[in-house]
Amino acid sequence: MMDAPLLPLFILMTSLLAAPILFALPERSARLRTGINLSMAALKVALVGWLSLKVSQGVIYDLRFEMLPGLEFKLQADPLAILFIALSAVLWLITTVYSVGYLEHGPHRARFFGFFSLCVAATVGIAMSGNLFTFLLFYELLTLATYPLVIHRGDVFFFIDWGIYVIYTLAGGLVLLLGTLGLWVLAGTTDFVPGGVLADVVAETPLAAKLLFVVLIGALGVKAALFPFHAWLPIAMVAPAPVSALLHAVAVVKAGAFGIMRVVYEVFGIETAQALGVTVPLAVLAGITIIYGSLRAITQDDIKKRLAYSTVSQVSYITLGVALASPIAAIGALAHLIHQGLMKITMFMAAGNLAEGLGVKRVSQMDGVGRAMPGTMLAFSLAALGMIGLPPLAGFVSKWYLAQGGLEAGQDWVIALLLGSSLLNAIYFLPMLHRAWFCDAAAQRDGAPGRPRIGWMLAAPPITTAVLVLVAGGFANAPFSPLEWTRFIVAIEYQE
Amino acid sequence: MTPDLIYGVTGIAVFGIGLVGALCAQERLRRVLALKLCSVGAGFLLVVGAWREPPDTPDPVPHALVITGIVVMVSATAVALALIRRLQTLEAEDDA
Amino acid sequence: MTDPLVIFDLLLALAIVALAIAALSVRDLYAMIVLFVIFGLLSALAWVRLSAPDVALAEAAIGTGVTGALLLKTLHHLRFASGQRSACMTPAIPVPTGVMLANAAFCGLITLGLAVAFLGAPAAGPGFDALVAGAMPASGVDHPVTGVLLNFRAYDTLMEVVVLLAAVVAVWQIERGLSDAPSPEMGEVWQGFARLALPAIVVVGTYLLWVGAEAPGGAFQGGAVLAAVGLLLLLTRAYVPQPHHRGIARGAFVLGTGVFALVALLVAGGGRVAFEYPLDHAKTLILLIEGMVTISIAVTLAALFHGREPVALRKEVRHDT
Amino acid sequence: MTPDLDPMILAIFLPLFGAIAAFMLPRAAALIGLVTLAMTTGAVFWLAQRVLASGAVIVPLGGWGAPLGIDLRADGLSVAMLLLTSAVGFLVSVAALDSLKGADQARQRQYFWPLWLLLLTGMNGVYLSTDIFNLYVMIEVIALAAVGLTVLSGTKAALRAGLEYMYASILGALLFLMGVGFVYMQAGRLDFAGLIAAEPSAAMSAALALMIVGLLLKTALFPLHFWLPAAHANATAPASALLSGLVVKAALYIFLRLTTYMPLPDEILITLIGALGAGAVLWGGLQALRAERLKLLVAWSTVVQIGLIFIAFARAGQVGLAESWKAAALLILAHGVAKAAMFLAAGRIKDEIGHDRIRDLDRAPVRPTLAQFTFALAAISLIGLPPSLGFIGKWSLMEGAMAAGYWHWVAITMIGTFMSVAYFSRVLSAFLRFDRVRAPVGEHQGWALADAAPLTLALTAIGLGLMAAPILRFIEIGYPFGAAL
Repeated sequence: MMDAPLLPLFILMTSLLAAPILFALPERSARLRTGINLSMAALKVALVGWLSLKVSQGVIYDLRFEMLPGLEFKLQADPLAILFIALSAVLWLITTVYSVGYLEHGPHRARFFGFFSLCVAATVGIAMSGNLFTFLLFYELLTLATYPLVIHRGDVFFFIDWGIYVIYTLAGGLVLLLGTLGLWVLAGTTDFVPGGVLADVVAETPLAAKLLFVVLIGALGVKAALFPFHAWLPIAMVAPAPVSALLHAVAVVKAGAFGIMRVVYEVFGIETAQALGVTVPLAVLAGITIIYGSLRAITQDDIKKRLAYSTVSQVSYITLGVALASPIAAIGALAHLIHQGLMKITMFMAAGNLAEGLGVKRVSQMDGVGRAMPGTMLAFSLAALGMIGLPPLAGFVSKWYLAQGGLEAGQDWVIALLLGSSLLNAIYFLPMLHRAWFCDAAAQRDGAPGRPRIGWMLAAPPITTAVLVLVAGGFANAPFSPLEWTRFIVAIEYQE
Repeated sequence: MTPDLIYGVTGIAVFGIGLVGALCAQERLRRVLALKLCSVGAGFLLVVGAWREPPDTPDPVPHALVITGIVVMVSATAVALALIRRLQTLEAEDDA
Repeated sequence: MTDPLVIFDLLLALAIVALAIAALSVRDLYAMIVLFVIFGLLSALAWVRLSAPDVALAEAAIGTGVTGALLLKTLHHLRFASGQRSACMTPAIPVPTGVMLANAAFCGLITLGLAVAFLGAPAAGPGFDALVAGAMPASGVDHPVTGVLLNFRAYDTLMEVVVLLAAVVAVWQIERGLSDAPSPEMGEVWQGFARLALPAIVVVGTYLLWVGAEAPGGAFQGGAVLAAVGLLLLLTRAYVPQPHHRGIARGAFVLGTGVFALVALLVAGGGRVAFEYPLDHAKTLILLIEGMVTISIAVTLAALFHGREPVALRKEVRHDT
Repeated sequence: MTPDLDPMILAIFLPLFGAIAAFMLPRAAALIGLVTLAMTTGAVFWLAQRVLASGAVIVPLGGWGAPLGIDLRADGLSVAMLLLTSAVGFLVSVAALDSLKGADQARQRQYFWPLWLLLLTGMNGVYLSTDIFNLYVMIEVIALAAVGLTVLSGTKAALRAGLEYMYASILGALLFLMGVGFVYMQAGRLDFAGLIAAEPSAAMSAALALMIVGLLLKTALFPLHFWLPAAHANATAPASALLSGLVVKAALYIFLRLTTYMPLPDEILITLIGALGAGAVLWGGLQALRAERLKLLVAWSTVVQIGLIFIAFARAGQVGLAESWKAAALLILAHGVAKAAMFLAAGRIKDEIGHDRIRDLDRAPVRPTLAQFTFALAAISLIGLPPSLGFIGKWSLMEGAMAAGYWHWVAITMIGTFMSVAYFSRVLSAFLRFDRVRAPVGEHQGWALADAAPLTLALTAIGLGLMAAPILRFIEIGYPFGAAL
């Protein structure tokens, strides 16, 4: 069993099979549920570790299952997949710990953890999809599984805006179905192949290919919160904190960004896409989203909404890096996939702790929270500084590569964009830090003086991820760091 | 003018009349009757199809089919009428 | 046009069409049924003219006789249930005249199309004549229609008996022993019915006796005649169905289907498939099937006329929803 | 004398004998019904194995052979339909045990089984028949038994709906019979081979038109769907599951067969049928959005799905007709399984909560979670989300339409899908949300063994999507008809 060819399937199954078990567990067996949750998450991390070791040694995993004549369900474990799985496995483990603490005594926990597992299974499936068809299957599963999670604490009142969320995400799914069909009809395959599969089609019918690009990117752009398809993301803020954390860091928006990567690199192929002339418009769109998200973030008073708009902005760094069509920018994009995940999950968990421990939900209530919850706020601050791009934190590394890539691609405006964005980041994050650490707040919080009581299961996860933010930035050049792995991937995608 | 021609057209006419009744009739009973007319029309068509110029004997297969059709139709009619009777009972109870 | 029979045909055809129209447009439902019965008998006559006496008999006995009786019973029930108020039940929302006209025009177009198609079809098309003639010696019977019904297409006939069974099960299911019109006396409606239907029944019975001498006879016609006897028994209250007769009645309903299907299954073997009677026993087997089917048909038709399952009333009320 | 048993004969005769036995012995009816269903399913699997091994098989009943006699023929498509019918039927029967267990349902119990077994006889007969007059008799068997099942509950609404259904059924069958008459006049024979051999003529066109209109009426294609929603919504849950999941498929199957043997002569006609399907998708979707009751919503979704199946049939016009039936067949199978699951689940929800008003579903003090979960799974298949069989069916539909450049069918399908998301999420979000103020929430209340059958069906509807490739290969066995003769 040292060389199990079914390893990707096992990794998928750790969360996919956990889901029905969790659904079926009675509400009161909390211990058993926690046990299953944590052991499955830990098992997944271990399996992913093993898998990445094997892949780095050159073992190729390729599982196929015929769904329709010629059309396969295909799982593969290429380095790009590993990058994303590793991120989701590690963060799932951490978020699971956090959720157990967060939802203690809450209602419907069986349902919550069941869908939680499904959600992660879908993310892992998306990562390992070997073709767009398989990607589509997991993409829809992800949509379905997040739906109950987001409204988990939903009362009837939350359903007012609900239609928008449903329409956006499901329409995205449908359009992706259309795009996948189009690809299948045009190219006769939906496989992800480095260098792309559409070179012939682009040569023959460039218009059809352009249309396909628009459809696919539009569909994925909904999940990646690309402007103007971002409106659902702030609405999803009704979700419980661990869900928001997972949604923003790993599952949903990342699935969109990851899909854009696959489409640009392995469906069209970067050279074909460049020849088609679609990369620059995509880069510009990403740039607009970056600025727009940041501008909107400044005016939000609700902490989670501010973080949500920040996500809109930050995730588009990834798209930008992909669209710049330069290997160095690609390194930045891939690294940011990881780094943004680590930073954003820290911030959301910290925000959750503020709400749970102190009842603080708005920026204007944040005065002095640093003293009340120093650990949490320290983590939050580290992540915020990282977002702004302060060296040697993780965010700096990705922004650095992005800027260099922009220069290499001859798109000098990217430098200005990144600087402007960093400035905006500072404008909306620094006041929060200022309030937290330097303002005195006794008067503001009514009735809840003294130290807040939150368990270690809530306190530890953000600190852990904050440490990871430090490590990822500080030891960026160490072997097996995200950045090193990223270089490995880019070498494949650019077929060097 | 041979009998098959005359009765063939008759059958189609009866079928058409039945069709009008089935779509337009208002009373439940009349609709059942209209459907029965349709079935007679279809029977005419098959019997006409079986007819051969004497002294040839007609084709027995359509005859068997029509007999089957008649029995099937009476079964269906019986069920429809039972439904009508039951409904009327319930509706009358409501009125009372 | 010199053939006087053509004139007869034309007049008969006109009468049939006129009666069909009249039956559908006459206001009074009782008159509608009477017109229908005349229509049915004339159609049967037309089929005799088309050399289809078996069909004519079946239509007269079952298609017209039993159907007419069923319709009359239902009409009686409707009049009783709605307290003689009005037998004319117009639905709550009457269909607009425009819609009705459009429907009628639509049907007219369809009919016209069908007529064109009919006139274009071969006058004496290819048929099963030769096939049947060739296969008759191996069928075990002499009468071709019986051969088709009980041998060549016996499967159809079995399923036809199944339809009858399904009908009686459905009717017993639908009509529950709650309230019902008191079994009609031989009132005006029924006297009318008897006047119209009895001659037909007598004719049918005589013909069947006669035809039975040279061919195995028609199970369906025979069954209908027997059913007519049952009908009269029920009408005159000479026989009132009792709850404890249900078992016997069920047995009679399924007898024909059961025996038919069993025979069909049991003959398979030794290279034969289902329904393939061994030639030596074909006649016996067919007679057996016909006999059983006749009993089933008679009882089933009588039960369809009677309607509801005979159950003890009080118990029924409690158990119904 | 030990008779030779043939699985085809058994598939028809077992339910027939079962019906007789269940009618004769009302007290043992349920047991007889279940045993019959199990045995019939076994026979069908036996038949499937035989077809898989040696291709299409024929039994000339009476030894005469078509056209004089009647042949039974089983090929991939008919066996697939038989499998659908008996397997779904078995699970619905299991569910019916629980659903009809009430003390006040003695009568329903007594009559459900014989009627259902007669219905099964008729449907199995349809799938094995090769003779159009025999098909007429079979659809009448189906019609009478189905009407009996529709009015099983005995309520006034059910009776009214049942009567409308009856009228539509008889009229449909009579139109079909008239078509049979024309076929006889022109071709002189009634078997499928005769249909293939017949020269095109006015009579054959009339026959085809009559038969198709009759079948469309029976399968409830818009605008001939008027009888369906009330009939399916007012029947008791297992009856609804059978009617919606299985019964309408019989007429659809005949339609697919006929159009294979007598291809529609004109592109315009194909487009017209597709357009009717589009009408069904849109109108049915609108009505489902407006429906106030769960079962009515589910019934309207049947109208939509039937429309979709006809779009699948018409998806690529004349050129694609030889392939289109496969997409339609996939959708038929998918809908059969998923809709049976959904109706059973809706029935369970209604039983547990006590009503099925959609707007009050979230106020219920009980949460029949498993039934709701089942409903959601079935909805996934009906919406056409992966990896369900419904998804695969929609995929084949749109793939064919795209490849042929028929973008309007793609667009209609997308709109239909979007609408189905909308009307199902009306129900699903009511399941998820809870009114904390008004109702205590017992999350795991309302689990029952009765959920096992619908859940199995729903999981099957999802899981079959993974088996689409073998299913497609299977239904192609023995196609086209002429090749096997």
